Amino acid sequence: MAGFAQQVVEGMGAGAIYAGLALALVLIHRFTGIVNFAQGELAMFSTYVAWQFMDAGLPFWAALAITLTVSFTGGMLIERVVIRPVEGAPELTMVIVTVGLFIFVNAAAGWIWSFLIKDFPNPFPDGALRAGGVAVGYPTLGILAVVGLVMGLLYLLFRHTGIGLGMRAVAADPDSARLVGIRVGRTLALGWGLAATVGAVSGVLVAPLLFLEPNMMGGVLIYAFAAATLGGFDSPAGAVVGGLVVGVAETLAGAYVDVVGSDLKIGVPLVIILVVLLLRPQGLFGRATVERA
Amino acid sequence: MGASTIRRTAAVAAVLLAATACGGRGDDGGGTAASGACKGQQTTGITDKSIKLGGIYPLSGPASAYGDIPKGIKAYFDYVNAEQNGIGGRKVEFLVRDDGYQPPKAVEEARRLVEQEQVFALFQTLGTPSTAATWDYTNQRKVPQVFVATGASLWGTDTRHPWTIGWQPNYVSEARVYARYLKTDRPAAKVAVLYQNDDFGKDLLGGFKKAIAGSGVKVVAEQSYEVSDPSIDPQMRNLAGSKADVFLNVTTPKFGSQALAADARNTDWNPLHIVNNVAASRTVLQPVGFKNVQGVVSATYYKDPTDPQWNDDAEMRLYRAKMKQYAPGADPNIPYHAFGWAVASSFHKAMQAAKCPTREGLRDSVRNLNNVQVDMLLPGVTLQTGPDDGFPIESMQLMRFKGERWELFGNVIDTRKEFGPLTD
Amino acid sequence: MSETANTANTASTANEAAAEPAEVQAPGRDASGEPGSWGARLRDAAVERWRPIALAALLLAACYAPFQLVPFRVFQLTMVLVYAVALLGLNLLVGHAGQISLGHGAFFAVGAYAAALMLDRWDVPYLLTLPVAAAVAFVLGLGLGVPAVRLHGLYLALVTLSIAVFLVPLLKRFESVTGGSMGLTLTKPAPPAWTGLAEDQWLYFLALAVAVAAFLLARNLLRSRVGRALHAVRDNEAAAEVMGVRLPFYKTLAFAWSAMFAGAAGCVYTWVIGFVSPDSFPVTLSITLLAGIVVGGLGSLSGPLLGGLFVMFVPSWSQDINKAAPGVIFGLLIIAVMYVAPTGLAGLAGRAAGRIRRTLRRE
Amino acid sequence: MSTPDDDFLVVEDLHAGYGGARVLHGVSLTVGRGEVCAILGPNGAGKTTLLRALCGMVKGRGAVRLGGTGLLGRPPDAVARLGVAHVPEGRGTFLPLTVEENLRLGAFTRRDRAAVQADLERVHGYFPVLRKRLKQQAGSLSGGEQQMLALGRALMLRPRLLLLDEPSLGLAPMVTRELFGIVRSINEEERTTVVVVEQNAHLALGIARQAHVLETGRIVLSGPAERIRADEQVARSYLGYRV
Repeated sequence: MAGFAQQVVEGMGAGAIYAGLALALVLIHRFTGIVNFAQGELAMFSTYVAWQFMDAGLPFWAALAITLTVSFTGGMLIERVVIRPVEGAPELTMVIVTVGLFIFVNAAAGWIWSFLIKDFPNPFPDGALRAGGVAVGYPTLGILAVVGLVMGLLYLLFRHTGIGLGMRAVAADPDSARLVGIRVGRTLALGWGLAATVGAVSGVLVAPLLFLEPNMMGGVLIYAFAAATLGGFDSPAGAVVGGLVVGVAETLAGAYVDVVGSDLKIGVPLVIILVVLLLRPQGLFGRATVERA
Repeated sequence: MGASTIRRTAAVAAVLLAATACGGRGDDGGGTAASGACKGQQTTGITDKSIKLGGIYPLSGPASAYGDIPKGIKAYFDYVNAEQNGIGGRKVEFLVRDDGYQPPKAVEEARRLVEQEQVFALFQTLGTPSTAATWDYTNQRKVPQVFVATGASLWGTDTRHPWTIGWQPNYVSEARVYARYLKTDRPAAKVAVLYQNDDFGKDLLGGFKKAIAGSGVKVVAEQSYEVSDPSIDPQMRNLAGSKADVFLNVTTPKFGSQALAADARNTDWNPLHIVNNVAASRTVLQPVGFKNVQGVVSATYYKDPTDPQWNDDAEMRLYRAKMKQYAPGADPNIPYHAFGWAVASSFHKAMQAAKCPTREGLRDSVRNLNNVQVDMLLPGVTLQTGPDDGFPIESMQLMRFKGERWELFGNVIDTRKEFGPLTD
Repeated sequence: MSETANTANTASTANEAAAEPAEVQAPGRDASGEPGSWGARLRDAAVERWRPIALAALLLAACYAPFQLVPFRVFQLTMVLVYAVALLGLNLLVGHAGQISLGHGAFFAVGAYAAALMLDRWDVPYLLTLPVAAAVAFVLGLGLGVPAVRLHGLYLALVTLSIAVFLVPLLKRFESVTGGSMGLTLTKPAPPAWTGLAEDQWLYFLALAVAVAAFLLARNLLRSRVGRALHAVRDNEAAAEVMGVRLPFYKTLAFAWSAMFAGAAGCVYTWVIGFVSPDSFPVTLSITLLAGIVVGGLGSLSGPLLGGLFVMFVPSWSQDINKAAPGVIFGLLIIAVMYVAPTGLAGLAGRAAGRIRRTLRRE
Repeated sequence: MSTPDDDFLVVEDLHAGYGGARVLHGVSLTVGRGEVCAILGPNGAGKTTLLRALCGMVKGRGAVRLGGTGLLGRPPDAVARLGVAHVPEGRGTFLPLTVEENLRLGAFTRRDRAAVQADLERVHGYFPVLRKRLKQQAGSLSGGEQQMLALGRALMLRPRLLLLDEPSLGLAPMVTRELFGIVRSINEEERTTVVVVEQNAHLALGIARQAHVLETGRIVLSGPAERIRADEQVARSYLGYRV
């Protein structure tokens, strides 16, 4: 039983990693309605920025603060420079632009920092909290806590601030948002900046575990997609719960279902998602919006 | 449909016509032949003054880390061209193409190099899939495809592709080295294996299982991972549950680091950790922290540039100096550069030993290497091939990580002598 | 005459624009060439006579090319045709039925493996592998299409992406059948002696024949009742349903067809490359295909061909420009095409040709 | 001589359209401060385009001035910040958001929190039905309720100019009358200037002081609402439909 509980805990640890990136995906999707394929790569790039500052001798938290600022600015800049010119184009065109961005950022990171892995310091102490035969590593607890914190902050931002309300209005109907005086372009840029910042947090969180290299987030992205879909793609809480469910399901299936084994375990979250979507097409946490007739 | 279609069609037609106008098909391949003693043999891509080689590597995509290898090769050839008047008076031109680790791209690039660039030989294709996709073509065209950068045993055991040959020790041989070590040192070892779910991982695991058959050494747990997996932590947990006393880590660098770190984190499970050569470079161990990888065992065949024991080695000093001079942007500490240097100097030796400066001459030369010494390889490791031996390097030496460096121990193991030739 | 063409052009763009604020543009809606006014219709009529000639010229050039080009170039064009056939299928699904698939590489792989297994295990004559591979992909598409069509946009994209992700380990798992990660090496179809063709030329003509057949098939499909139903679904799903279009049926059918084209392309791929392995069909293949069709131009028949050219040639150009990081250039080029031609190269080519023709007429 | 109040909103020789299609061909009109002005005309006459040009949704040539400030060339959000509230065709409701959030969005550009809160109460006074549904998703409202929400949202801006595009569209006659009653009282109580586009000329003329009839992008008839109403014969021949 303790073994099972341990697997669940480890699954949640993996799930928290997926949840971090899923939060960023959900953010972008809420504001712009597009799925940003480059989200993981931007997070990876941000992590390299943090690494670069630490390499130059800055302490972890200072480097993190600078990185979050740089990521926020960078995200806004990307919206201005890369996304704005195709604004109003079909959704798919935007998606392909983010695919191009993915390829570009990945290659650029390799060009600048090489494809060799880099060591990234862990902000959380080694060791584990033990209770009833189950050990929870402090890094896992740390990641869960940070992801929970980010989710809470986003919730506050969305629900209890004017900026958040404006962002949701833009997401719901950009034309009407303009009519009530919202600067839609600025809001979209803000959304990209925020998503890039959240992505940077997720990148910095996973880098000590996965080791920093340009393809670090590629594998995480697929799981983050799964997590976001499961959660409904527009709810931060959904993204986090989705991430945890995916992580636990994958871990348990890999450990206990022999037919699945470690090679096919990626299929498990995918099957869960398919089933969830068929039963509840808006995802676990998505609200079915009332369609305009 | 409608007016736009016709316009587009016309535009496409124009593009195609423009493409066709680019030149005649001409004589297929435009190859040339030698005269004299080597009469009738192919001399495409080689003159008295030059030799043109082509290599195919992943410069983009998930396997891009290997894209550093050609930098070491280029530095070596630039050095030889500038300071030794090339190979026997022939300046080497080395063309590098990117296949993104995708077999169809590899085929395209191989054809481009052979047909358009008219290279003398393909000097390295990287990866088993890319090599397997191209070797029918190169052998049909009778183009040497030498020293391919993959350790699959297929290149040496196959008899229908004489123009293709590997270089590095094959994965099965490496597995045999670990098997022998365990059989003598830990005859009752219970082994847990983490392996990459592809030709590399399976070749090594299969070779290992075969080599321990009938002994007290048993594989008690095995877990695979895909290169697309973000992390191998779940696999490591399952392996830890097996309570094995030896952990065989058959991974590529990133996952190697992850597995070493996971092993270090888990204080309840402390097996003897054997990491395969692909992930044994110091660049893999360093991010994990040297204190966490003490006592890890591996095997090697070439000199790791970050290993201080080679600091005063003549070849290593030459390598560092020439890398600085001819590849100023590249970090000589990256072992892929040293790998490239070693394989390029191997080619240098093989080309010098060729009886005819022809494609046939190179093919025969690389299949008749007699104890050829390459200075970037470990002392005692030489290139050796023959009519029944298609594996240039088959010797490795065990090493153990101590302090901040690898310490070689035991003798250089010639796997062919120890275990007999590899047949399948 | 030039005057007429000009007015017609502005009028038709104007119509488009006027319609835009009111309705959400369907994904991949071809914005450039919808005949809008009497002027455009007049131009269409004039142009109608030229279409067969242009097509014949294209086909003639395609037949002439392999005798002029070095085998390497012929091989490249062969691969363009292979990709074009796959993109044709994707175009049916994305461009005409408005469904996003990120798993087309999986159907491509299924076709490729089906052909490879037949050639490897049972020595099936290779021409026979084409219909079988296409049929296998069709049936699989039908099977996956039934649940898939219940999903919308993003979710369908994710589920199809999952299929592509899952296929690679699945192929490796069933090693005894698929040859595992070492893949299968096959003998390429040899040209019959009577043709007097070299191998690359023969493979090219096989691919060309398949591509022409696929284009004709796609055209006829789109002109049929089914094609009109698909367009109705794309443009306004709710309205289409009200009009009595049986949505699930047509969407599933579109899914299966597009899988069939991909399967056929995969089969020709196996002929041409002579080697299949799980790592030949990574997730990036699916993403590249989707990028290819969007870049080529959704909803037009020339889009797949232009997309095939893009997928084939642009990565090579990218590494000619920047050897150190070809991806930097490739990524930028994708973005650049989307800026210059949000509706794809087909739209751009159409506009460019139109402009040139107008200029010529004016002189 | 006209006082500043007489030409609060001035439109001069306004040309506008979509892409190359010109819809408005030189429209000129003035609206006095606190007046209700009705724009009438058949389908496709350019009524909606006129409103869109006023609020910046479509680009126009000519001149539009509100209290002396030029509006042309400003994006819709900038126009809104100048105090122009537009209730567009289709109501522009944020369907996934709650009724309360929709109303608050109407006051998005305002910084005076206390006054906004007071205005919220005021809107509840006009539309008691909204008060009961504050936490409900806007998409779940009926058509009439949504129209009231749209009007309420526009009032939250404390607009200097209120643009209404076909407020009666799709509503039951009783609801429509109620709505127009509210518009009238808003205009009377708050002296808000209103430009209303309507197909239902009868209703619009009931609350308007001035009216303009638009046909194929040109004003073909202007005058006090009573005169237009009285001159039904003229209206019928121009408008082509019964009043």
